Amino acid sequence: MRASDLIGRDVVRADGTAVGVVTDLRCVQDGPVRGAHASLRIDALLVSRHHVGSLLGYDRRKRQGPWLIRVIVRYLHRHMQVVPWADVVSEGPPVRLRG
Amino acid sequence: MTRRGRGAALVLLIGMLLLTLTGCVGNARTTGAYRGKAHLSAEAAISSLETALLAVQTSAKGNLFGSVLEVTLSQAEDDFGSVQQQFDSIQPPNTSEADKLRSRLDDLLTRGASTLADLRIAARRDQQDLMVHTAQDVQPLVNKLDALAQATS
Amino acid sequence: MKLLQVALGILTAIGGFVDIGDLVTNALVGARFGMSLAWATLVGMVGICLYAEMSGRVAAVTRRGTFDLVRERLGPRAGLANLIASYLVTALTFAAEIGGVALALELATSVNYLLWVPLVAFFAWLLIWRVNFSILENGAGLLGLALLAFGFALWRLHPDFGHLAHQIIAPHKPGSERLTTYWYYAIALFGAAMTPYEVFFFSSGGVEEGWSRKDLMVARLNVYVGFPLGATISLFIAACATLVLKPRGIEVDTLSQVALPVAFAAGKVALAFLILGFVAATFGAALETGLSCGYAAAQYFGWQWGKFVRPRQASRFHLAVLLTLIAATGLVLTTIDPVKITEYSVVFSAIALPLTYFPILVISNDPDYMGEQKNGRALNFLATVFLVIIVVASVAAIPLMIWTRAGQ
Amino acid sequence: MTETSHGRVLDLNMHLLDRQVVDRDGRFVCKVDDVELERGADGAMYVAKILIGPRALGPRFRGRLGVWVRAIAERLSTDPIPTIDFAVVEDIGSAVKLSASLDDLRVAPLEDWVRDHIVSRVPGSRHASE
Repeated sequence: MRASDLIGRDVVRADGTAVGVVTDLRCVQDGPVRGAHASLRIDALLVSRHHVGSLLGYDRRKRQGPWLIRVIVRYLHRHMQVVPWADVVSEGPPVRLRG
Repeated sequence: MTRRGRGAALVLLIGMLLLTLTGCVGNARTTGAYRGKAHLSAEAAISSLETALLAVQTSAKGNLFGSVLEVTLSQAEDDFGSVQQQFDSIQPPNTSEADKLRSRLDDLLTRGASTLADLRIAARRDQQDLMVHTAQDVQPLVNKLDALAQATS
Repeated sequence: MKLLQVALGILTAIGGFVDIGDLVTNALVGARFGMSLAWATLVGMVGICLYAEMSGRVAAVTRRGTFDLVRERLGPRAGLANLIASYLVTALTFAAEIGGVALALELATSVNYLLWVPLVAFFAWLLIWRVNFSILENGAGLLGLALLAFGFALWRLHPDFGHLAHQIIAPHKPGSERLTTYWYYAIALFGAAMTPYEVFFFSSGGVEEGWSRKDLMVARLNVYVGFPLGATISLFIAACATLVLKPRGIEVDTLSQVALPVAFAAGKVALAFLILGFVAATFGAALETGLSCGYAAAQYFGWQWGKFVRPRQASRFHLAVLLTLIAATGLVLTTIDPVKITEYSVVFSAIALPLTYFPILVISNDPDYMGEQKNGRALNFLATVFLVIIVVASVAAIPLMIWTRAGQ
Repeated sequence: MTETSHGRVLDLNMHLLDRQVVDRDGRFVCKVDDVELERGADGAMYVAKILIGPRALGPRFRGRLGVWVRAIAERLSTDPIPTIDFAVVEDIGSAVKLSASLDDLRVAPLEDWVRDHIVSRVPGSRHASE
């Protein structure tokens, strides 16, 4: 599976209600050693209503300036949430969450 | 914007660009519109004549290279020629005022074109005195074009 | 030695500031509107200083080129749209610069400019292929200082400087011009002063030369001292046109009309310097725009780029530059007037400006990348004000272009 | 990007995708056009390879453009998509730094083709600028 298959995929709860779309995959470098370093493990999904401006970083950093852009992008992503990978039941599409 | 919307916007943009680039002339349906076009033509003609005059004056002061003089004069002549051609290609409305305006401006443009040609010929032949002498015709022409431009504004 | 280097940098920045867009637009506007639009050049000057400083700092800290970062921050799709738009505008400017060099050579030789175009194009390619970058940049920049002939001519015209200054500070639109045309040309001047390629080029040069934080001080000095002085040449051009061309009712549509006031006021020697300055400034800008087209594509796709490696090692980059050169030369050879191309290119520059200004502003605030070097509050305030100006100018440009029939 | 007690944290889309890849000598290799994820023995997902080229990038454009790019690229080449195994990734900073050399990777067929068929035939292509 490619990272781009997962990014942009719809996310739904077990009862079928929509949560949003995957905007990013949060990784932790604590997997088995590959080459000289530990592998990157997918630890969580960042889920928001849409993508627009997500890559600018304002959705996950509270203090990045300038103020005007921050306010706009943070408003667009006010519903963003971090969903632990452990809560993912199936990668879908759509990505199904437990509970 | 949707994909289709963006494509349409692009087509529109290119179309508009082509339109502005080609700067279409077309018909003048009313005398008022015709006057407006005559006004613009007169002003453009003045610009070319004044450019030539400035170049000749500068050259007479010994301030201009022959190459720059030649290029300036021939560009002024080209520009003037295209103004004349554009004005001639406009279909005037069928009124006596328009006809009068047309013949008046047409006459001035014809004289201007021949003066500019004389200047260019003299400059290429390096006949400085003849050129300065010919340039004396420019100011009166400019004055008449200016009067026409004022009257049509 | 250090001082000499700094001085050289500043001089190059001054001489390199002006290109065909500044030459034509400032003279054209001066002849029609006097100094009543000089404020637009000044606003553009402040804008380019901010923009160049931010992108220079980003280049020094991240060591990444502009389009490398644009794709990263906007994603591949919006990044590609951005690349295509910026590339087209820069290629159009490239064509205008090649035409400008040819027109300047025509003035010097009275040989038709179309005959010069292939030669200019070949020579430009040869220099890009073979010659080291700092020689190109410094040579063109220093020779471009010959454009100070405009300043000398202005002085010889003995103008009432107080009156000129008053026109700048308290602008008053000439009664004969429409308000829409006035604003259209305000955007054109803004675009001429704030051309995006200057910034791609500046920051790509920084990446190639491996700027460190210490070099950053020198780069900053070049920007904050060199660019304003370069913009002063723009004001000189406009003032010469205001004093000599406007009273005579001359509308600028050829390069020779840009040169006439200088010859008229200051004579043959000044004219000779001026033509040298035309050739140097437009040729230098032709190299910069040509390279910038290659930089933009290579940085987006991650290809090896630059002048520090052998052409063999950056094949796709050199091919991209060559193809752009062929296309731009072809455009000029269609006999479309290069001055007309220039008039459009400056407005399209203003339209494309937000596409790269916005990502650079965001990245210069990115704590992961910039750490301690990120924008301060005062700078961010000013940069945000400019973001608004740039977006408004960009959005307004096309309706104004259509409405005024491109300033007719 | 932050360090936690159990390892470095980074957001894949923001910190890895579309980043410049450089080899151990600082030469530019490619962009991270996409990455391949692999399910480990423990059931977790791990980043395995960097995917390169239009067949990797095309689908990310989404929509019709993505389909076109992919279709054209697949017609032009039937070789497997060029990849770089994450084992040779040394560091992820403002660029993705590899421990391998560009010469050993052979991941840019177009660059090789352009070099061999066009650029090399022009005089002076082997020399550095003067």
